[in-house]
Amino acid sequence: MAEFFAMGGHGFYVWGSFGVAAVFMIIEAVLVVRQKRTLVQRLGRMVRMNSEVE
Amino acid sequence: MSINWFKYSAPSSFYPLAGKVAPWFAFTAAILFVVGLYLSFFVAPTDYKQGEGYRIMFIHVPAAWMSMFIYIIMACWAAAGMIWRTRLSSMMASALAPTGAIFTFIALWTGALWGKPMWGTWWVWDARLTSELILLFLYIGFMALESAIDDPRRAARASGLLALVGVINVPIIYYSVQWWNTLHQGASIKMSESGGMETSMTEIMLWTLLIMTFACWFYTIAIALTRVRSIILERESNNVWVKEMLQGER
Amino acid sequence: MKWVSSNISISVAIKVGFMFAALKCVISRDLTLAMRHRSDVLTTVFFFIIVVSLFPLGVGPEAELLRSMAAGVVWVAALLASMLALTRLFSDDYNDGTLEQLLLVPQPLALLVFGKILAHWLISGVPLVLMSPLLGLQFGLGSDALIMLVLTLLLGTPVLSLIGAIGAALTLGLRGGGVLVSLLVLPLYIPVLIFGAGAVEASASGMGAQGHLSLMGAILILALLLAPLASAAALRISVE
Amino acid sequence: MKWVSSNISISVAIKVGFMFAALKCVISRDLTLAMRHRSDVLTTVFFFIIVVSLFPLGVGPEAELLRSMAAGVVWVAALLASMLALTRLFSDDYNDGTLEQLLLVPQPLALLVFGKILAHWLISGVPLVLMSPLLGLQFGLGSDALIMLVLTLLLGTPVLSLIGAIGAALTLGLRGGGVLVSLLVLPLYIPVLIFGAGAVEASASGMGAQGHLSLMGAILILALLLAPLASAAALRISVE
Amino acid sequence: MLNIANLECVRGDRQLIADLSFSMGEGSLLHVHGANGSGKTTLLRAIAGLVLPEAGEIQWNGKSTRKLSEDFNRELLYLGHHYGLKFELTGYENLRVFAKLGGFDVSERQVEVALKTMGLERCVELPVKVLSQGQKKRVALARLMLQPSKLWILDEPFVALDVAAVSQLLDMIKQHVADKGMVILTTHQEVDVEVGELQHLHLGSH
Amino acid sequence: MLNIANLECVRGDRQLIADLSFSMGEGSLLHVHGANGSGKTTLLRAIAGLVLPEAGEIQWNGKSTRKLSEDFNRELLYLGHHYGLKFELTGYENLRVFAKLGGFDVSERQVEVALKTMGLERCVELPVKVLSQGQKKRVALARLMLQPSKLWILDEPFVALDVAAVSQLLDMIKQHVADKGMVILTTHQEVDVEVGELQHLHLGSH
Ligand code: HEM
Ligand SMILES: Nc1ncnc2c1ncn2[C@@H]1O[C@H](COP(=O)(O)OP(=O)(O)OP(=O)(O)O)[C@@H](O)[C@H]1O
Ligand SMILES: Nc1ncnc2c1ncn2[C@@H]1O[C@H](COP(=O)(O)OP(=O)(O)OP(=O)(O)O)[C@@H](O)[C@H]1O
Ligand SMILES: [Mg+2]
Ligand SMILES: [Mg+2]
Repeated sequence: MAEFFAMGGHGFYVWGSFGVAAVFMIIEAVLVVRQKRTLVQRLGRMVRMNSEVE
Repeated sequence: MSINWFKYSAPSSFYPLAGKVAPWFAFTAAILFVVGLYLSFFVAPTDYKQGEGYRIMFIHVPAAWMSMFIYIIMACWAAAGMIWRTRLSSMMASALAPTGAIFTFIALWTGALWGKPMWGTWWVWDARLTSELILLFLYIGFMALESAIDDPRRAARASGLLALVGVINVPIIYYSVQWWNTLHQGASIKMSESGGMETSMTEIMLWTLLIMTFACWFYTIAIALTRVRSIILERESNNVWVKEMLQGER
Repeated sequence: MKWVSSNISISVAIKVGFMFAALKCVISRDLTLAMRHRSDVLTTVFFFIIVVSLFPLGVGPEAELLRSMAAGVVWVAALLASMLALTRLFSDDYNDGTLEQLLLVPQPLALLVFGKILAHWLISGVPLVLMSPLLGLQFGLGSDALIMLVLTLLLGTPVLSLIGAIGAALTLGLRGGGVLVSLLVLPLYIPVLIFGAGAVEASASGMGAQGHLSLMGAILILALLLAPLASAAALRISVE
Repeated sequence: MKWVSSNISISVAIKVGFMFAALKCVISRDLTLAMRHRSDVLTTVFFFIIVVSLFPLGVGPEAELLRSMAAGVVWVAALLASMLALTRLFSDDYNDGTLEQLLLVPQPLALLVFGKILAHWLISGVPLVLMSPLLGLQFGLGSDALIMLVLTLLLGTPVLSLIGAIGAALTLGLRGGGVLVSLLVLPLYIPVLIFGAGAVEASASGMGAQGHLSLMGAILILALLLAPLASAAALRISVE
Repeated sequence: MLNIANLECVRGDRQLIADLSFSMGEGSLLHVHGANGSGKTTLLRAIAGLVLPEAGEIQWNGKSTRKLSEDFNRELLYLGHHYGLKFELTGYENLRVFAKLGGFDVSERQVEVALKTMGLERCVELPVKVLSQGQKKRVALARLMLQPSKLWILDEPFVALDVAAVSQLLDMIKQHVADKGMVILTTHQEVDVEVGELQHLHLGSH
Repeated sequence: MLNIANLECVRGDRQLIADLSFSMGEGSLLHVHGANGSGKTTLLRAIAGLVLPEAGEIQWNGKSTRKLSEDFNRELLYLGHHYGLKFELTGYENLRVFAKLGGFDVSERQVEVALKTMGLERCVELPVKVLSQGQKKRVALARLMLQPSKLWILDEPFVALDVAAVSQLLDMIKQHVADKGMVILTTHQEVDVEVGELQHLHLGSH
C-alpha cells in the first residue's frame, strides 16, 4: 500500500497532479450546481413577490 | 453527439432539454473516470524509462487536449452568436470558458509537476509550454471582460467579439511561438522525450489515455449544460416562460 | 428649406468627398487635442526611454548580457508604452459624450475609428520609432541591428495601435479599464513581439530577417483590414 | 438642536475615535469598490504575470540568460504593475466629485489619503508579492533567491504605492495623466528597484543582502512619514 | 415621418417602456413627460439609435432607422445629458468639428454669429473646460443654429440656462417647428412650448 | 455667523468677484443670482474652501475658515454640480460612507427613511451608476436629511428633479432655515424660496 502511494519515489508529483486536478474539477461541479440552485431560489422569490403585488 | 443544436436554439426549448440530458453526461463521465483511473493506476504497466512518474500523463494529456478543443468550440459559439444573433450561442460561449480555463490550468500544473522529476526543472520556455500559458491568458482575458461588465447582455456581446478576435489570432500566436522556439535552439532541455514516449506506449496505455479523454469530454459537456441553464435563467428572467416555469416550481 | 432632404440621394462622388473630409477632420482634431497638451506626446516617449533604462539598473551592467537582451527589452518597452497610451484612445471621448456624437455622425463609424487610430499612431507610435536607434546604441547594438530595429518598429507599432484599439473599445467605461485592456491586448501582441525582436536578433547575429519582415507586413495588412471594423462594433456595444 | 455646535470643543479621545472610524471607513470603502469588480484585483496580478512572461518571448528561451535577468525583470514588472494601478488611485474619485467631498470631511486629509494608499497596496501590492515566487520559479531562481524576492517585494511595494500616490495626486485631472504619472514617479522608484533587485541577485550569488534590506526598510519608514502629507497637499492643489 | 411601433426597452431587470407606438409628422413637437427614472432618457436614446431596444420598430419615412443608419444620422441632432463638447477645444473649434464631421458646410462667419446669438462673444477664445456650466450648455446649443437636421432630440435642454438663454432656446425651437422641423424634448422645468402640432407622451407611473 | 469681507475672486484673466462683503446669521437664506458665467459657482466654492480667493476674508463665528479647516468642514454641507456619489456603490452605501467620514452617527433605519422620503425605495439595491439623472440627484440630496451641518451650500439643487422632488426639497430647505440653519443657494429655475431671513445677492452683469 505504502509502496503504491510512493509511486517509486514520484509520489508527490503524481498525487500532486491527480489531486489538484480532482479538487478543481469537483469544486467546479459543486459550484455550478449550487449557482443554479440559488439562482432558481432567488428568481422564484422575485416572481412570487411580484405576482403577490399585482 | 447527435443532438440537432439548431432545432433547440431557442433558449426556452433548450433549457428543459439541457436539464434532461446533463445528468446522463455527468453519470457517464463518472463511470469513465472510475474506469480510467483504475486503468491508470492498477493496469497500465510501469514505464521502463520514466518509472511510475509517467502516470501523470493520464491526466496531463487529456487536460491539454481539452484546453485547446474548448477554446475552439467556445470561439465557434461566439462567432455563431455574432453572425446569426442567436442568443443561445453566446450563452454557450460563456458557459464553456471557465471549464476551459480550468483544464488549461490543470495542464500547466500537471506538466510542471511532471517536468520536475523528468527534466529537473518546473518550467522551460518551450514552444508548447509557452503557447499553453498564452492560452490561459486568453481565457482569463475573456472571463475578466465578461465579469467587468454588469449588464449581462452587453457582457455577452463584448466577450463574444473578443473571442472572435481571438480566434483569428490564436493560429497566428500558435505558429509564431512555434517558430520562435525552433529558431533559438538554445534551450538546455527539449521536449524530445515525448517523441520517445510514443513508441514505448503500449496498447493499454493508449486505451487508458483515450478513456480519460472521453471522461473529460463528458465532464465538460455536463458542466457546460448545467452552467448554461443558469445563464439562460439569468438573462431571460424577464421572459414569460421563465416566470411561468418558476411559478410552477414549488 | 433649411435641411438636406432625405429624398435626394447624394451622389457617390460627393459622399466620398465628405468621407475624406470627415477622416481628415477626425485626425486633425485628435492631433490638435494632443498638441494642446504637448506633454502628451512626450510622455509616451519618456515612458519608453525610462522603462528601457530601468533594465540595466535591475539586471546589472555586464555589456554582453545587455547586448543579448537589447532587442527583447526595447520591443517589450515599446509594447508597454504603446499599450499605456491606448487607454486614452477612446476614454476621453467617452467621458465627455463626444463619442456618443461620433456614433451619430453620418459617416461609417469604422472610418472615423480608423482616423482616430491613425492619429494615435502618429502621436504615440512614430516618436518611439524615431527614438529607438538611440536606445539600441545604449545597449551596444550594431548598425545592421539598429536599422532592423527601426524597420520592425515601423511595421509593428501600427499593428499595436490597431489591435489595441479593439481592446480599448471593449473596455470602455469599465472600472480598472487601464489594467484590463492590458490583459486583453498583451497576449494578442505576442506575434508582433516575437517577429519584431526575432528579426533584430537574427540580423544582429548576421542572419537574414526577410522572413520575419514579410510576416510582419502580412500581419499589418490583416490588422488594417479587420481592426477598424472590430473596434467600431465594440464601440457600439460599449456606448449603449 | 440638530447639529453639533462648533462652540463645544470635542474631547480629544472622541476625536481620535472618529479619526480611526474615518480611516477604517476609507479603507473599507475602497476595498468594497475593488471587490465589486473582482476583476480589478486580479487584473493587476495578471498584468504582472504577462509582462514577466513577455520577456522570454522577446529575449529568447536560453535558461542561463533568463536566470541572470530574472531579478531585474520581476522587479521592473512589479514597478510597472503597481504604477499602472496607481492612475486609478484618485482619478475615479476626482471624476465623480467624491474627492471634492473628501476634502470637505472634518478629518485630517493626510489620514484619509493614508487610508486610500493602504487600501491600494492591499489590492495591488499584496497579490504581486504572493505571486512572485511562481514567476521566480519560471525563470529558474533557487530557493534562497526566491525568499529574498518575496522579502524585498514585501518591503518595496508599499514604498511604490506611497511614492506613486504623490505623482497620482499631482497629475490629477490632467489629460494623459496615466503616462505623465509614470514620468514623474518612475525616477523616484529607481532606488527601490536597485536595492530590491540587488538584494535578490546578491543572495542568488550566495552573498548576504542584509545591507540592502535595511536600506529598503529605512526608505519605507521615510515614505510612510512623508508621502501621505505630500499627497494631501498635492490633492488640494489639483482640486482647485 | 417618424413611426414608432410596439417599442419595448429593458434596463437591467426593469421594463421601462412597453408596447409604445406613436408617430410624428413634419412641423410637430413631442413633449415627453414622466417622473425621475421613468425612462425618458432611455426612450430618446433608443430613437437616436444609441440604445438597442428589446423589441419593436423605429421607422423614418417608412424605413427602419437601423438599416438607414448613416442616412438617418444625417437627419438627426441629439443633445443628451452630456454636452458632447471637447473640453480642451474652444467653442468655435468644437462647432467647426461638428460641422466637418456632419458633412454640412458652415462659414467662419456663421459659427461666430451662432456663438454670438448664444451670448458667448466674450468666451470664443476660451477652452470649453473653463466655462461655467451654463456657458457650456450654450455652446452645445449653438449647434442647433448650424446643423441642417430635421429631427431634434433634446434631453432636458433647459437645464443650467439662465432666463435669457431659456427664452432664446424657446424661440429657436418654435422657429424650427414652424419651418416644418420635428422636435422631441423632455424637461422638468415649466416652460411654454406650445407650438405647431404639439403631442404629449406620459411615461410610466415610476 | 458667516462673515465675508472684501472678497475678490479671479479666474484666468477675469475678475469675477470684486470687493464683496456680506454676512449671514442663524436662520437665514442667501439666494445668489446672476447670469450664466457670472461667478456664482466660483463664490460658493470659495466659501466652501475649494477655491482660494485672490483677496479678502471668510470668517465663521469670527474665525477664518481656512484656519478652522476641519472644524469648519464639520459645519458645512456642500453640494455642487457634481453629486459626489460613487457610481459603483448603492445609494444606501454612499450615504453610510458620508456618515462615517463625517463623523456623525446614523442608524440603518435613518438612512432607509431618508432614501424613502426621496422616493428611492425601489432603487436601494441598485448601484448609483444605473440610476437616472434625477434619481442620482435625489440620492445626493438625501444627505441633507442625515448630516447635522449648520451651513448648506447648494449649487443649483433643483436641476434634474421632477416636480414632486422639487417641492420636497423646498420643504427641507424651509425646515432647515426654520431650525436656525443657514442656506446659500443658486438656481435659475423659478422656485418659491421665501423663508426666514431672506437675502438676495446679484452677481456681475456678465
Ligand atoms: C508546464 C509544463 C507543460 C505544459 C504546459 C505542457 C503542455 C502540453 C500540451 C499543450 C500538450 C498537447 C499538445 C498537442 O497535443 O500537440 C501536451 C501534450 C503532451 N505532453 Fe505536455 N506539457 C508540459 C510538460 C510536460 C512534461 C514534463 C512531459 C513529459 C516529460 C509532457 C509530456 C507530454 C506528452 C507525452 C504529451 C502528449 C503528446 C502528444 O499528444 O503528441 N508534458 N503537453
Ligand atoms: N441595471 C438596472 N437595473 C434596474 N434598473 C435599471 C438598471 N439600469 C437602469 N435602470 C433604471 O432605468 C431607469 C433609467 O431611466 P432614465 O434615465 O431613462 O430616466 P429618465 O426618465 O430620463 O429620468 P430623469 O428625469 O431622472 O432623467 C431608472 O429608473 C433606473 O433605475
Ligand atoms: N482661465 C480662465 N480665463 C478666463 N475666464 C475664465 C477662466 N476660468 C474661468 N473663467 C470664467 O469664469 C466664469 C466661471 O463662472 P462660474 O462657473 O462661477 O459661473 P456661474 O455663475 O456658476 O454660471 P452658471 O450659471 O452657468 O453655472 C466663466 O464666465 C468663465 O468664462
Ligand atoms: Mg433623463
Ligand atoms: Mg454654476
